[in-house]
Amino acid sequence: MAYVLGIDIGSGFSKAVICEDKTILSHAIMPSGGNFKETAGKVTEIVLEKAGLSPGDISYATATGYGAAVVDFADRSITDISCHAAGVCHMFPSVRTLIDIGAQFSKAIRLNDKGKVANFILNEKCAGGSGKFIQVIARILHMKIEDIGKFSIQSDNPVEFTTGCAVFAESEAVSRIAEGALPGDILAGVHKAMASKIVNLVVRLGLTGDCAITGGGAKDHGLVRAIKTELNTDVLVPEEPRITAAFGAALSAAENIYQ
Amino acid sequence: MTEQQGNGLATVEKYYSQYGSRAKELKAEGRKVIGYLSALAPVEIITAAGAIPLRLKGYVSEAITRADAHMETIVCPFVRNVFDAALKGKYDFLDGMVLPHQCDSIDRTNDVWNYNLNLPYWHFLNVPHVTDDPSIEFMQSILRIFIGTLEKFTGSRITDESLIQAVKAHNENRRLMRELYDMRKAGAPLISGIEMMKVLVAAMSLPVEESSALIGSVIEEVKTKEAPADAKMPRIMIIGDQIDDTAIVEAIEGAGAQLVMDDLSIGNKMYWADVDVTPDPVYGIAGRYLRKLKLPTTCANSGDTYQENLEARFGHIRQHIMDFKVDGVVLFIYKYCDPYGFDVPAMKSFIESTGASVLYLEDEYSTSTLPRVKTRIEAFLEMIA
Amino acid sequence: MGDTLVSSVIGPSGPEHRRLANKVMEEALASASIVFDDLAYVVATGYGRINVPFADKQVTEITCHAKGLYSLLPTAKTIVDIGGQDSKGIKLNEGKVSSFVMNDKCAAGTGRFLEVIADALGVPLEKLGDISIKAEKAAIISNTCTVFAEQEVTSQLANGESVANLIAGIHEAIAVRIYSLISKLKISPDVAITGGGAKNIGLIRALEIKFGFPVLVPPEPLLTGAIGAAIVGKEICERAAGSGEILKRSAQGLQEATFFS
Amino acid sequence: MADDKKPRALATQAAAKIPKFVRGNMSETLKAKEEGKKVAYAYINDGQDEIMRAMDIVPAWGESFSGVCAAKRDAEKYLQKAEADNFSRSLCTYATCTLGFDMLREELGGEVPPGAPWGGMGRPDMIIGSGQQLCDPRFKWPQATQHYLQDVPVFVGSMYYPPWDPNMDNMEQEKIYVKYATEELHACVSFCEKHTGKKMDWDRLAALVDLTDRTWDIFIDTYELRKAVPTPMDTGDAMNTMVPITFNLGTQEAYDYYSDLYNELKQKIEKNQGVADEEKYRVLWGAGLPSWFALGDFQYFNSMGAVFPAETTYRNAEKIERLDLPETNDPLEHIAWRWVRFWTHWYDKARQRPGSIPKVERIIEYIEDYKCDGVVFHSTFSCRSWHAGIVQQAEILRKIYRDIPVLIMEGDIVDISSYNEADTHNRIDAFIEALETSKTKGN
Repeated sequence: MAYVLGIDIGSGFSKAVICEDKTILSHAIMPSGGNFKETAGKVTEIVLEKAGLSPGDISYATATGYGAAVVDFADRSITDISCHAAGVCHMFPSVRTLIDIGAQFSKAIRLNDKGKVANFILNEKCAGGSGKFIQVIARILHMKIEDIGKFSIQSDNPVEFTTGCAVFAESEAVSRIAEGALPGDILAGVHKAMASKIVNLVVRLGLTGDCAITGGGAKDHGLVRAIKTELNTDVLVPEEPRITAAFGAALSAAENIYQ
Repeated sequence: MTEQQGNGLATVEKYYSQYGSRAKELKAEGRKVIGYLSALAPVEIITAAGAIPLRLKGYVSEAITRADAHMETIVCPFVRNVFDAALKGKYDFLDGMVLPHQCDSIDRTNDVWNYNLNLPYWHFLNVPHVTDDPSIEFMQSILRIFIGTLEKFTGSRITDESLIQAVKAHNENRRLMRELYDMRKAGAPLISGIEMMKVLVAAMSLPVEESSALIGSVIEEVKTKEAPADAKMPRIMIIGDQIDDTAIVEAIEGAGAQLVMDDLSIGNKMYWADVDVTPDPVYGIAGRYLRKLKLPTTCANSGDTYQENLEARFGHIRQHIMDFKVDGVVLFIYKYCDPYGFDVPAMKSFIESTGASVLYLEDEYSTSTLPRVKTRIEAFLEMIA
Repeated sequence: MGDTLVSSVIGPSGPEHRRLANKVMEEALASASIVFDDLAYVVATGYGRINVPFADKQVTEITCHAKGLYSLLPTAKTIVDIGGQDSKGIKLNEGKVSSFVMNDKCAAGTGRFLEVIADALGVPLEKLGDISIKAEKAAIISNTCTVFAEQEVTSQLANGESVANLIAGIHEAIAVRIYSLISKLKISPDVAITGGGAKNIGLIRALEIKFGFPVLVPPEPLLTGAIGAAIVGKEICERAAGSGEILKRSAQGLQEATFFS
Repeated sequence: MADDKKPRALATQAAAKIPKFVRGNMSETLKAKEEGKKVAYAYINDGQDEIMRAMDIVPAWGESFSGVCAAKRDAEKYLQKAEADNFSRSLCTYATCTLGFDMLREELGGEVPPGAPWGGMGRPDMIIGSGQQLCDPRFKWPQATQHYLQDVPVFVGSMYYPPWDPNMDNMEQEKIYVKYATEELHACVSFCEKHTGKKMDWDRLAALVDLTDRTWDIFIDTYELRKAVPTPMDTGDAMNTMVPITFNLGTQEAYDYYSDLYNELKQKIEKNQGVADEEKYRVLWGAGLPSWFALGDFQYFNSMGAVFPAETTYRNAEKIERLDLPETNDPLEHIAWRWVRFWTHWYDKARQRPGSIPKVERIIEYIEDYKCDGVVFHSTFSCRSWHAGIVQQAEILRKIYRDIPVLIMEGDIVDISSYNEADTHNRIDAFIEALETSKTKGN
C-alpha cells in the first residue's frame, strides 16, 4: 500500500490531499497568503497529521496550481487543468465538460473518455468571470463569501450588471445600493453576469456529455444555480469542489508509482 | 398615419420605446424588412427594392451576455452590443441585413454575423475608404452588385425610375429633418435634445414616407409650442458615431445644458447631405455616400495641404458650431474605435480653434459608466459656465 | 462670514451614502457646537453628492478640489487628485478650472489599485508608503489591470521578491498611469497632490521622479474637496447678499434626511 | 514549470542575420538625405513596394520600428507620449508607438530623439498609406501623422479584394476590384512622380515586379521545406525571416536572402536537424501577430518539444502559378491581380466545404500539409484587423474539421501591459498536456 500526496497551491487557497492508492485519506485547505513556500509546507504538515503519517511515508508527491513551482519537495508538477480533469473523472466518470471557477481564472475543460484534457479554454484577460468578481462585491456588502449563495438564491429580481470589470462592478454595485437595491438582488445580478461569461467559455468549447463544476466558485450555490439556468442543463458538484485539483494530482502521483 | 396629426411626439415616444414595432406590423402585412448598420448604407436602394430599411441599434442598458461566445471583446462595443441584441432575438423579424464596410470592427466580423444569424438575405457592402474618382466608379460597381443581390432576393427588378423615386423620397425626408434641426438654432430651442434623439431613433425605424409624415407632424406640433423663456444655458453639440439612446443626452440636459446640435451617425450625418438626382441614380448615390457624407472612415485627403484636408474632414463641424451658436462640444468616442480614435487630437484642436471648448470622452456603449460620465459632463459645464 | 475652517470630520464612505452624510454632518456640527439651522448654505460634492438630501447645491469634486486647493496652495497650477474610485488631473487658471482629465474605465492608477494590492500583501493601506521607501529596487509590475497586477504581485512574492520592492513597484506602476493621464493637461508647476493617495509618501516620491520636481501636498489632503465645497457655498451666499436675492434652500432638513437611510 | 529565462536563441543562421537587415532598413532612412533620396512612411502589404523601389524612394516602416521598440521593451515612452495627446490606449500600438516617436522628433526639430532603438527613423518626405482592406490604421495612421508633420504630403491609395460570400461568385467581381486597384496604383505613381520630381522608369518597374514574383515563389518553396520531420525551422524564426518579404519586397537582397535560407534548410534536413531537442508535437500558428516583447515564448514551446512548422501570419505570399494570374502588359495591373488573388484563391475551396470560410480552409490545408497536432491563435488587444474573428475560426475549425487541440493566447504587439508571463506559460503547459492526450488517443 503506497501513500501519495497531491498539493495544489492556488492564487487564493492552497489544498493538499493524501491518498492511499486512489482513496482519499485526508485533505487540508488554507489561504495561500503571501508566502507560497511556507504555505506549501504548512498545508502538507496538516494533511500528514490528519492522515497520521510522516513525510517519509509519502512515496510520491505531485504539485499543481499557480504556485506549483515553489513546492520543492514535489516529485513532479502538472497544470491544475489536467489535475481538475483527473480528479473529476475519478469522481464522475460520465463528465465530459468541466467548469473550474478559481480566484483569478475560470476555465472550461473538455475531457476524453479516459479523463484526459481533450481541449480547454480560459477566461479572457479580464477577471469578470472569475471568483474575484464575487470577492469584490462581498467586500462592499460586508458579507462572508460562504453566505453569498443563500442570499442570492432568495432573489427573484437580479440587478442587471452592465459592466464586466470586476473592479468597476464595485462602483456599479455601490450606486445600485444607493438606489435601494437589496443585497440578494445585487448578488444574484453578480452571479448572472459571471454565469453568462462562464457559459460563453463553454459555448466556445462546445458543451458535450455531463457537466461538472469545481473550484471555489462551485461552493457558491447562487453561482451554480445561475450557471445551470444559463446552460439549461443540470451540473454535478463534488462534495468538496476546492480539493479537486489536489485530488487529481494525488491520482496522477499514484499512477506514476506504478509506471 | 393619420392618427399622428398633432401628436407626433407621442408617436415618436411609442416608436422610440418599442423600437422596430412598426416594421414588425408591416412585416406581418407581407412587407420585407432589411436591417442595416452604419450611416454608409444607401437606404434609397433598399426602399427602391420595395423593402423597409431598418437601422440596427443596440441596447445601452443591457449587458452583453451572448456575443462574447463568438466575437472578441476588442471589437467596437457598439457592434458587439448590436450583435448581442440580434443573438437575443431582437431582430428575428428581419428578412435580411446589410453590413457596409465602415470599419475593421464590421469588416472583420462580417463572417461572424452571417454565420451565427444566418438570415434569408445577407450582404456585405464593400464601401471603399478613399474618395477619388476611381473610388466613385468602384462605389457605383459595388452598389450595382448590391442592387443585383436585392433583385435576386425580392425577385423583382429595381428600375432607375424606382431608384429616382426613392432618392427623392429620402431627400424629402432629409429636408424635413433639417427643418426640425433648424428649430434648435433659437436662443431657447422649441425641441429638447432628448426629444430630438427620440425623433432620430423613431425616424430610422420606419418606411421613408411614414418617417417623413412623422417628422412633419412633429414639426407642426413643435411650432405650436410656447417658446420657453430664453434661459442662459450652455449650448452643447455632441459628436460621435452611433449614439442611439437618450441616456447620454439626459446626462447633458439634466446637468443644466441644452443639446442643440449633433454630428452623430444617426443624426446630422444622415440628414445633412442630399443625394443629387442624376440621370444614372447610382452615380448620385455613390457621390453622396462617399463624398458628401463625412465619416472618419472615408479618407478625404483631397487637399494638397494639411489645412485643406482638415477643412474637407471637419469643415462642416465649424459650420454647425457657428450656425447653432455652440459653446461646448462633447466628443463621445467608443473604446476600440480606430477610425474615430485616430481623429481625436486633430478634431479636438480643430474644434478648439473655433473657440468652443471640448470634452473628450472615450467610453463604452453602455450605461454602466454613466455615473462617471455624468461627473465629467457636470464638471465640464461648471468649467465653461 | 469669515474664511476660517471651524470644524472638519472625515468618515469612511460606503454603500449607505445618505446615512453617512448625516453622520459626518452631525459630528461636524457637534465639534463646531452649532446646529444645522445655523448653517447659511450647504454644498455637497464627491462621488455621492446626489445622496446628500440636506444639501442646497451639488457641485462636482473637480470644481471643489480646484477651489479648495487654490485657497490652501495658491501657487498650484496643476492638481492631481488620487481618489478611491478615480484619479483626476485639473489645470488651474487663477483658481478656476481651465481643463481637467479623469482616468478611463479602468481602476489602474486609482486608490482602489492600492487597496487591492495592500489587501493581497496583507499590509495596511496607510503603511504602504513607509514600507516602499525602504525598497532597494522597485519590482517590475507589467500588468495595468488591477486584478491581474494583484496576481502578478502574489506570484512575484511567491518567487521571493520582497514586499517593499513590490510595493515600490506598484507605486511606480500607478505613478506611470497617473503621469500619462496628467500629461494630457500639459503639466505646469506647481503641482499639488490631493485625495487619499496624497497621504502615501511612496506614491508621492514615485510621482516626483516622473514630474522631475517636488510636488506640494496640503496638510489634510482628504479635506480639499469639502473645503472647496464650503468656499463655493460662501461665494453663493456673498453673491446673494450682494444682489439682495433670497437664496433657494433645500427643503430637506438634516432630521428628515435621516429617514432615507 | 521550469521558468525559461535563456536569451532567445534562433534555429537558423538566416534568422540571426535579420537584426542587421532591420537595422540596415532603418539606417537607410537616416542616410537617405545625404544620398539625395526621398523617404516615405510606408505600411506593409500595401502593394506599393515595387513602385517605391523603382523610384528610389526609401520606405520607413512604422510597423518595423514599433516592433523593434517592443522587442527591446522600450516602447512605453512613445506609447505614453501618444497617449498624452489623447490617442487611446486601445488603438493600434504600432501606430501610437510611432506617432509618439514622431512627436518627440518634431519637438527636437526633426532630430532623432536620443536613445531611439537602432538610431530610429528619419523624418519622411511623404507618407504613402492605403485605404485597403488590411486595416483601418493603414489610412487613419497617415492622417494622424500629418497632424504632427503638417508639411509632409500624404497619399492614401486603395486595394480592395472581393469579400467572402458563399453565395456569390468572386471571379466576376475580381475584374472590378483589379481595375480599381490598378487605377489606385497609377495614382500612387503620379503622387510619387510629383513629390520626387522623377518620372517612373516602367521597364525598371516591370523588372522589379518580376523579381517580386520570383521572390514570392522562392519564399514559398523555402517555407515548404518546413514540412520535413523534424521541421528545420519554426515560427519563432519565421517571425524574423518575415522581414525581407515584408519590408524589402522588390529588392534583390530579399530574393537572395531566401535562396540562402532555402539552402540552409536543405542542409538541416539532410542532417536531420530539428528545432527542439526532441520534436514531440507539431503546432500551427493559426492566426495573430506575435507579442514582440515575448518572442521567448516560442522557445518555451520548443523546450517542451512543441514546434511550429507553419504559420499563417506573415506568410503573405503564394506560389504565383497557384494564383493563376491573367496576362497583362501593365505591371501595376499585375501587382493588383497578385494581391487580389492572394486573398481570393482560397474562396473556391471554402465554397466546396459547407459551413467553411477561406481563413479556416487555409488553416486546414496547413494542418494537413505540415502534419500539425494542434493550433495556437494569438489575440492582441490593440489590433482588430488580424484578431477579430479568431474565436469564430476556432469554432468553425472544430465544427467542420475535427476537435483538434486549440490554444488562444492573449497579449499585444507592442504594449506589454497586457502580458503576463506566468499566466501565458501556465496556458502553454496545459495546451501541451492536451496535445499529449490527443496524440496518445490518435494512435
